[in-house]
Amino acid sequence: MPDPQPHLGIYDLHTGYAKKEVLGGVTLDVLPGEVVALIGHNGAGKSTVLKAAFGMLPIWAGHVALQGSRINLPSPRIMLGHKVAYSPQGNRVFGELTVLHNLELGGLTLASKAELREGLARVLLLFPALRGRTKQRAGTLSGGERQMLSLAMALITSPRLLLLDEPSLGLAAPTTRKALDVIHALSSNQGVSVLIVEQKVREVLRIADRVFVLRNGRVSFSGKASALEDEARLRAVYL
Amino acid sequence: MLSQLFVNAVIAGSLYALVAVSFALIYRIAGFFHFTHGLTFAAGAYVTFAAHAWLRLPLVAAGAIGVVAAALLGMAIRAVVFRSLARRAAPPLVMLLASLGVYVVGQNVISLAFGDSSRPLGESVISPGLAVFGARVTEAQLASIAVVAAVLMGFAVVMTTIGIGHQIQAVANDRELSEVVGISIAAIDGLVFTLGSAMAGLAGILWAIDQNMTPTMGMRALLIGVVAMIIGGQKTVSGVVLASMFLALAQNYSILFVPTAWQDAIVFLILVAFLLVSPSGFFGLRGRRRSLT
Amino acid sequence: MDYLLHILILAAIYSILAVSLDLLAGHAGLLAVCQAAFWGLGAYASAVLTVDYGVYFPLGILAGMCLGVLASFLVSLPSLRLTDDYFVIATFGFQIIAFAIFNNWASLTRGPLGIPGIPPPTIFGWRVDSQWKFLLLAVIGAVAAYIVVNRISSSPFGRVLHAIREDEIFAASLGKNTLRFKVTAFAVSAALAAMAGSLYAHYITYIDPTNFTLTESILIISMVIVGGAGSRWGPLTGVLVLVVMPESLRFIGLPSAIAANVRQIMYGVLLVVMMLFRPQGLAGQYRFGR
Amino acid sequence: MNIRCTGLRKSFDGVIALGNISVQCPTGGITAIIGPNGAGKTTLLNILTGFLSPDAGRWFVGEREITGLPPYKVARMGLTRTFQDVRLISMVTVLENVMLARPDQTGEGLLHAILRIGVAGEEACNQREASRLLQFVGLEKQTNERAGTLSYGQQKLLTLACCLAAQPEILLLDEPLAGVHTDTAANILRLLQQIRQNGKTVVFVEHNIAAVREIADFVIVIDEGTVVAQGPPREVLNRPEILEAYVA
Repeated sequence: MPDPQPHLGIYDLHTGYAKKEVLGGVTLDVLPGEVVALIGHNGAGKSTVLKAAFGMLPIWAGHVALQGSRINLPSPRIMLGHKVAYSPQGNRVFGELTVLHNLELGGLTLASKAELREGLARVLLLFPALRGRTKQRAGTLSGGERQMLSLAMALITSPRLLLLDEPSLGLAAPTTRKALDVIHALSSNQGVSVLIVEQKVREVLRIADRVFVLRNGRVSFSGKASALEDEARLRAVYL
Repeated sequence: MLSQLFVNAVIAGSLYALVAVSFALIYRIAGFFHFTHGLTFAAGAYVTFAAHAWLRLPLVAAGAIGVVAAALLGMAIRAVVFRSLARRAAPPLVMLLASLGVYVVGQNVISLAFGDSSRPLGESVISPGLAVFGARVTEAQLASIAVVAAVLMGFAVVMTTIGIGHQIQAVANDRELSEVVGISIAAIDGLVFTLGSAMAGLAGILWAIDQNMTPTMGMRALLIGVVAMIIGGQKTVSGVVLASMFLALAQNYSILFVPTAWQDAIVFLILVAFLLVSPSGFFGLRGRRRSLT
Repeated sequence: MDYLLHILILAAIYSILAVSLDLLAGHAGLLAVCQAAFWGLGAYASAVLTVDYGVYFPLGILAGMCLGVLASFLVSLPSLRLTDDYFVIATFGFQIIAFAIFNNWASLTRGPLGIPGIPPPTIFGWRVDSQWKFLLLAVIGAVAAYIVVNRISSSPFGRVLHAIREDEIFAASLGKNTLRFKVTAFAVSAALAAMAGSLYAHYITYIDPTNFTLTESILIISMVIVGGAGSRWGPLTGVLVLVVMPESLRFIGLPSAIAANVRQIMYGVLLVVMMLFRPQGLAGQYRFGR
Repeated sequence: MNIRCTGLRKSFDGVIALGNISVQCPTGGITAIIGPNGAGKTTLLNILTGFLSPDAGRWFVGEREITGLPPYKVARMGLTRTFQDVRLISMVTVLENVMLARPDQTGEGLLHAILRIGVAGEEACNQREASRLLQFVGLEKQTNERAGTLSYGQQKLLTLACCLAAQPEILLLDEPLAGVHTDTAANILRLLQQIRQNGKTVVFVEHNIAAVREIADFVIVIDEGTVVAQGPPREVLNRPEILEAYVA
């Protein structure tokens, strides 16, 4: 059967900040229902790929496509309209607002109140720890809870494609594993496509189908996650 | 005597609070000190005067027109001047200077149209007023405090309960994350300028009713409001209101020691004292980018 | 004819103010809106010393400049810890405090009544009692100020100021005591403004607080910005555009009551237009905050 | 002269950036500080150069303690630095940027600036020295261009020249190779080795492990705010826990 249409396609992406080119021609894709890991050392440009794909950053060259159709000027609102959600690095939440209000803002682009209520119920089911804390100011949450809230804010719009930027930042190993399991379950049970950027490589490889390694703004390796199982291969590509 | 000073302080403090809260609302979203707030303050009063004196409208109706006019003025200045500056990625200081220019133009247009002399707003009906703890308070002053209290309470409720209030707080809290969840930053920016200018216009009207008005009244009220915002911390309405009351009390009670003409200088002496005490970054060093990377 | 001389003398005095403020705003990037406070300080120092104590004119100017330097420390040390908008508001504050002092310290400054009868200056026997002589004195003052500021800005001292203007953290990382440079620049700017104050007092022979208000400070900073901050001819261009041209409004018969408002509307509009289309000013390159 | 610190501790509202760091960089060598993202490397650099005050700890240049000194005094003690994002004065020429860095210029005194006594001679000498440094880093052709017009790699070379012009004993470089094309990176590595030849101590934070392996004499690995390993690159880089720190 023909090569399946990628849910997300990034072709020869060039972008950066002011004069500093961070991405020098990145091409990668996420097939429907697949979990793709994007790894690489700090400063390689991993976060920049997600930001550019979600329209937070002007693209210098190359383009982004969803289900094969090219998105000319990606912007958060356009991407949200295409059922894409993005959770930025550092488990960002609105610290001054309550957990509930954070979630409502996450679901801002939902069409109706009913959808919002349904979404709220769904994510609170997914993250029971948040249920008791909805009235609490998000700034007072622990690192792990903040990460859950940040993920819940992205999931409330029941996206078909999820862009996640280092959900494990600052989390202890067990919490990281739990978060990655939730993401994996989403993909396998509901066919949500996921492009996840991570520093904790061994953890993310556990749930990833395919992996792209970024080094100095270019893809230095792409292939099955299992290909990077053994240490020597990982070290050669990574360090 | 002391209770009279206290009452005067509460009246003045409530107006400072209204100016400070509305200024902080716009400052936290727009990110620069916009002096046009002083212009919308004065414009509210003078439009009300025009509607009341020339069009013979009752004071309350004229006041409503004044508030709407101030809101429209704020919105128009933002659309014409600040939006185009933002599109040219103008830094905050350039925006500040432009707002200063707009203020100077506006204030002089008002003085050309209405003259520089101080004039009352509304019939200066001499009413004995009521005795409250031994101090004289007129009905107008009581109404003014009530209106300001209602507006500030309403503002606090809107900010904490209604969706739009959350979006405003969200943009003030984390601009990038607001963009990620799909909040339209430009719409919030426009709304905040309109709402803030309306509140400033209302403050100008109430100020004019209580203490007459001159074309330059906006700058004085604005500077006191900015000091109240700096001392009160921009984040909470209550913090700014408390700081405004403190400044008003300090001003009024200073009359016991120093002639009244020192009132404005006292506000800034307090600011200087506060700035000397409050910790600032590593010796306030300015780098091209605020955060040190 | 003497009206033309009046405009030229005013232009020379305002040039001293604009050039001295440009050392701070243009070269060090410090947007200080309190130059009229130092201007007033110099004027009052000279007036009080010569009228009440009969002090010899050159001593009056020197005393005024020293007072200006002292006052600048009072202003700069607390406010230089602040960044951008907060620094601007702090300088607004000092301008208002200075005006309150001029207006209320009746025993020294005779408050709102101001100080009349300031004698024309005599320097080493040369009585400057005609407009022509005063124009010469004012121009000498302006040229001196221009030379001092340009010597500083084109020297290694100026190089450090330009570094502080764009990236103070970078300057500090190279071992420059940035606070010392900023405080010194403040002192020089204040001293020159005080000198302009002395000249102005002896020329106008009657000063009162309304000459040195916040509006004057806003006018002076507008001259520097509109003219082109941080450039050789910027401040002087600003003086030409914002002093000489509006003063000539009187020639076209605009009643003086309206002329003052129209003049301010002019520079208000110019400030806005400049920020929109040419933030570096008519003759400058430096853009604030870049 | 070497740089060392003892018991450095720093946390930002609860999150530990540095937990009791005590390291020493050998005199006259090239020391690389590596570790995964957010491990506190830049925080350490900002503390050592006086831009950030730690919660606890003391640090020394040679025998002299520089704990708590403001940045300009630290630089005067012979410890100069570059930044992760390039910092320079884009409005003035490349030459001016380097001439700015020279310490104790008489022309920086107010009276000398106005009266210009003995300033011209020193400026000429400063210019010669600056031109020599520009030649050393290979920017002599860009001498009179505005620094803002340079490419990113050239700007990195310029900041290195400015660092040297401040006549340091120790250079602290924050990711000198980040965002730079391979040919400029090789050029920078060659320059760092030459700087070491001239007897200066070089300490740099870097992610490019291959470059670290190539020129570093000593490596310090920081992960989660603590030193997990230090020693010569051959020993340290092959230890499993290093890969683990990066990858786990």
